Amino acid sequence: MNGVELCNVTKAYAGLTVMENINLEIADGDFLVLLGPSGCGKSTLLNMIAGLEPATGGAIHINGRDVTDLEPDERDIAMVFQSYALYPTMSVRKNIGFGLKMRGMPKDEIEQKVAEVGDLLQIGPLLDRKPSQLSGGQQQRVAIGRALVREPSVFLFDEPLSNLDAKLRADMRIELKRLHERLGRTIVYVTHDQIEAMTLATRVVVLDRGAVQQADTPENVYRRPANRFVASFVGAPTMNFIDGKLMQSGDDIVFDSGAGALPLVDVPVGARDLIGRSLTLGARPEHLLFDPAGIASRVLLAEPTGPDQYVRLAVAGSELTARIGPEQPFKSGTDARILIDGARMSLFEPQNGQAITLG
Amino acid sequence: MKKFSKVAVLAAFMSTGVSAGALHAQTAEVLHWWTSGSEQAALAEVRKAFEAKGGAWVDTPIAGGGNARAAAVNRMLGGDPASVFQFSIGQQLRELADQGLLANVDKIASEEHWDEKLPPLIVKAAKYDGEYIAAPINIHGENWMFFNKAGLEKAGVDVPKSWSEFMTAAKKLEDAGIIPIGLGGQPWQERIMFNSVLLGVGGRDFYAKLYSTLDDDLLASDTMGKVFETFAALKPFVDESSPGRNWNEATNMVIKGDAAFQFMGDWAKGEIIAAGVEPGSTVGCAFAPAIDTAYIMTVDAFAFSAMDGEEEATPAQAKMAQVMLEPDVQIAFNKKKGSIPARLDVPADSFDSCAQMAIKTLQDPKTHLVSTGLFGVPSSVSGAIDDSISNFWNSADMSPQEGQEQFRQAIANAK
Amino acid sequence: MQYNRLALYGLLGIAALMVLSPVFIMVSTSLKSMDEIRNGSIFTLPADPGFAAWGKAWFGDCAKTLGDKCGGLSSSFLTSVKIVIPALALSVGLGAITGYALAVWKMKGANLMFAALLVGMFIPPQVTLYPLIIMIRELGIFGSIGGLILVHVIWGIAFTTMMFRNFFKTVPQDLLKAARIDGAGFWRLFWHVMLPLSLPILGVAMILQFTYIWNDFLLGLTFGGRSGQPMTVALNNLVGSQFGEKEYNVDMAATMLTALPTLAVYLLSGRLFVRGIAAGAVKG
Amino acid sequence: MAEPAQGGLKPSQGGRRRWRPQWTARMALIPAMTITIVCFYGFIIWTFVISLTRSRLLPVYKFTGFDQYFRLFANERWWTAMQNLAIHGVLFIGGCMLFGYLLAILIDRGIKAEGLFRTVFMLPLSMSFIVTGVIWQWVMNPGLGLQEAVRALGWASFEFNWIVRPDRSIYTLAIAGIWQQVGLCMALFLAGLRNIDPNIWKATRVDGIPVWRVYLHVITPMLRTVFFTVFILMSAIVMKAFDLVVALTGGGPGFSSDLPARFVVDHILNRQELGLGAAGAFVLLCTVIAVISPYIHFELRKERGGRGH
Repeated sequence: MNGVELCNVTKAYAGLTVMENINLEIADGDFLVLLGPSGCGKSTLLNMIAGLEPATGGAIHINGRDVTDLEPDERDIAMVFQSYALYPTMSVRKNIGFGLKMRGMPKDEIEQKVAEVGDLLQIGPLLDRKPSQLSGGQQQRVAIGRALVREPSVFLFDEPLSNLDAKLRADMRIELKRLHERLGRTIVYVTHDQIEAMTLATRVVVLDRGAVQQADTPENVYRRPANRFVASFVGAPTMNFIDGKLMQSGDDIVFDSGAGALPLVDVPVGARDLIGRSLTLGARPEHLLFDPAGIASRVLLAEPTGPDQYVRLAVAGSELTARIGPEQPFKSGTDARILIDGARMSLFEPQNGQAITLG
Repeated sequence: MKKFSKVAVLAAFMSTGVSAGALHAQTAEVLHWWTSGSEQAALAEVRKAFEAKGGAWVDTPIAGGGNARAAAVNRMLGGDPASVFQFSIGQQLRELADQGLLANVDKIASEEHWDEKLPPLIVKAAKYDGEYIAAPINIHGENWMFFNKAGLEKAGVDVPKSWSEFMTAAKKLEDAGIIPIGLGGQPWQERIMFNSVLLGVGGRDFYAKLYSTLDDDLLASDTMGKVFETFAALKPFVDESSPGRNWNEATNMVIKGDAAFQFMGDWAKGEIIAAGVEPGSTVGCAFAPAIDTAYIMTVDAFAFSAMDGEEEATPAQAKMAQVMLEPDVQIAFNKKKGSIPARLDVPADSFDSCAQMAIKTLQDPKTHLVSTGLFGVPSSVSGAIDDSISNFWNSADMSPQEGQEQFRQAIANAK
Repeated sequence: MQYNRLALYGLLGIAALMVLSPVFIMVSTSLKSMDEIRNGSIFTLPADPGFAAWGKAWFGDCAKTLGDKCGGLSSSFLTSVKIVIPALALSVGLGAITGYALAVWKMKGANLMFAALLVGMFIPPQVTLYPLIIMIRELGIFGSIGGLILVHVIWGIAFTTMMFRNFFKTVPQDLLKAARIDGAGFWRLFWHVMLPLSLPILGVAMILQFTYIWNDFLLGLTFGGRSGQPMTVALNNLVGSQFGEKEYNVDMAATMLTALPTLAVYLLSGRLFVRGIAAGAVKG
Repeated sequence: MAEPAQGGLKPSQGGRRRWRPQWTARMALIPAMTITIVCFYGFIIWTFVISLTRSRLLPVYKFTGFDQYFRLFANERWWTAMQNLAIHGVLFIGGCMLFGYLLAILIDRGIKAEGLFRTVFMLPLSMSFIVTGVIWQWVMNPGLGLQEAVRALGWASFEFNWIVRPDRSIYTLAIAGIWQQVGLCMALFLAGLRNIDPNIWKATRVDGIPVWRVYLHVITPMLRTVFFTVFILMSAIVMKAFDLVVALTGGGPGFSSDLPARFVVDHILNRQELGLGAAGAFVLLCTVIAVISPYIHFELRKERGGRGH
């Protein structure tokens, strides 16, 4: 197949296995984001795809070719780094053309390709500058240009936007998305920023402690997290977790944390099978609803963010965060009543954190 | 150890094969440490004579005896020897001969009757296994005492004939504001002064016996004790700037009258002449005070590398040896060098008064003495002697008895 | 504040004076006549400055010598240049490559090898002269400029390798990765990326190595043979004679002349030197 | 990230395909490795072997066990030399650090004509140790140099005669050595000071900490690596110190300022004591290894700990 395929890839350092049997299929044209916290192994995985670090075991295929034992430059890939990694002693033009020169492309052809990429990324006027004379955003464009010019079948991005300020980051995100749509090439993108993952990816792979936690579309990763780790890592403010039991209360189903019963609305039918079992309930802040029918809670703190406000609540022995529009300001110390949108809640096994799929 | 020399020889052959073939058969490369003006002028006399006989001279000067000797040995070791090289005769040269690295010039020496014409002690030192391995070109004397006549007059003293007279004179000089002894405080200069005291106090027989036997009883004897006492008594007569001073700076102190005496070899005459003074005029020369007359000889000599492993001298080397001892060359060379001829049979009348005195003295074989190293003492011992004398001289709190004991032990340790 | 500044310049001035006064003595002595030196203080200015001693030091004094050479420094200046250029290029080049290989291309035992190599920086070359002579002899290059150059490379490599390795260790890993992906192998990564990056440290290594090699005496004396005697040996022949009369003005002029190339290098490269060190040697 | 910060370019496993750059890297190390093994360690071993023989002028392979070591350790001059090495090491390295750092601080205080001062202080670096020794021999000679000059100015009791005093001569080595090397140390420290984040200065200014305290308690600890580099470079010079002694004091008065390297060379080249010299050389080389192995240990441990960005 085209695209990238990892079969049972294992990585060990000095006998210590840090990654075991990773299996991933990245379809041709996918924008795959490897998402995870620091130390989860996402960069190691990317380096193994790039050939910068050898895999201890398993095989890596790119476009159907086994590249496990190939040097980076033989793998038909290009890579963009967080630190841009521009050659400080070369002009922008030389930076972009370096890979082509190493491949023995004739000078005039290099010149032409560099010019094309320069136009594409709107860095034409900067071509004769040195990297040190460029702003961060410009440097990042050059770094991308250096990858583009080679027209590889797979692009690898290693946290490319982390060093940019917020506004620039948002702009670059859009540009990257456009680039992907225009070129249709496979992209493997490493980040710890879930916004980037959500906005850019066609598929997200969440990694933790050297293992794949979930590989799915961004929507599914957000809506249907495979386990508590994914649920807590994706989404900001983070998901609320409450330990307790589902209980029947009249016609309704409530979630009893032991210190109080949280009312649920629109509970899926399957949930009734779980009544009485110990569970962890996960509810995203936007799924806490302010409703006079809800349980009484106390407002501890309200943080307006502009479009929203985050309201910290003490309820049923827990502290929960709710998200609501800015129209009605909350004041610390006042009371509010809330209930949980049962249709969108997640349920996890308390022992292993695995999500429970409701039938 | 013969194995080593074969390797050396082979290497020598390989590395010099081309150049040796290309060079004239009468070519000699001469490695020496005579780089100062008077030394060069003197050596030029040898060169002139050598070239007049059809030889070709390749000059390799390396200043400093230590440097030049090391370079000569290292080049032999490296297989690229200089065919003629200046060296001190003594134990070090014998070891080179022992390794088969030297050519002998015995043939020319017997033709020219060196045995009869050179002082016997020097004949002995220049031979290894009964064959001449070096050509001694001159004799320097080490027990000279140079003095500033005006300074002595000013203080009202005569040239001292004994060490006790010297002490009295030195005190008077000190009172007159003149530094009694201009000393260059380097180990070899301190040793020269020590040897003068040794000779002066112990006498020539004691001196010869001590250095030729290194006998422990002699080293521990009362005479030796007296030598150290006398030597120690000289300490206050030296100015504080002495340590590290070059000998010629000390000579200049005597020339200028800042200092009264210097115990130094006759090469100091070169410096005196360079300052525009005739040796024996305002700066006088005498032997250091002694109970009997003797001349401590030291010899400049040239040795010959075994070229291509040949222990017989090449024609060029033989020619060089012959030239060096020719009477005319001996005169011309030694007048410029400030030394006296190694051959005792050349006429003395054209030399300066100091040299004439030396030549006359040496007519009596009883006066013949040689410097420390020439008695066949290994250089480890002569080095230890230098160390020990210098350490004693420079340690204000060391008693003569301690100095004597340290001297004895240093020799025992180095033997 | 004003007093502080004054004290600052005062201290610097005193320090500069202390550093410069020996140099002043050399220069002023070289301009004096021998009579003036014999009778005067070394700190006084020359009464009647003249460059006679400099001429004598450079050209030698043909009247006094054996003839084929006049004993001046001029004859060996070119030899020194012939030694120093290849020795400098090789010792710095090899150090750069070794340092680069050790720092960038992680290999098993690279650290051990670096540690082992570092020892060479601390060995006094004079102490191991004999085995070196034997080795150079066995290689068949004793007594040639080639042999001497090799000796300089041997005793220079530990230092240059250390300089370059420590510098290359500070190069960001991403840059190396980028170059690998761009297709640069060992040599092309070195030539196109690392060497241009290392220019400041290259400058420092060159300056220091130049000083060491130019100022070397013993190795040149031992290994240079007849044709490869550097300027320092000629200098020694001028000033180092033990039993001849001394001409201090010529000594000092000769010393200054010998030191001129290195002096010029430092005068011209002061800023570069600090910048080079800032770029590499002190980053950790 | 899971990989150690000290990533580097790792070799790939196996080797089915074309020539790998990693192999070139190994090849590139061959010259340096050969030099290390043959010249550094081979020579050390050779020296040890010779130290077990009775070699005098030339190497001979007649073994006598550890005789030369007994002779060496019975030799007062050797112990003086070793003791001097310690004294000189402490004074020279300490002095270079102290004065180099002070000069760097003075220059870093934003002075005018910085380039001039910097160049002046680095000037002596261009001189060889021989030249340094010759000049300072003049300056420190009591009858010719500084002492005489100051006395001529009217301070009749001024004394600076260390070079002629056996109990002080070793200090003169440090003076001349520091004079020559202080510029390099200054340059190193200056570079270190220039690398310091200017915000540190702003922060301490805001906190109202006196400048000298900032240097003592804030900047100096930050320059640890520079101190370390200076230490290594200067200790290499101390271990190799030879030319300077020869030219400055000739080891004198007596052998009061002798150093081991000179002891060894003197015995090998001038005294027909190759065996004894080799024993001295071997002891010196062992000392060298003993002194620098903590450095190497530190250096490599530091890197294993990572220096991540």
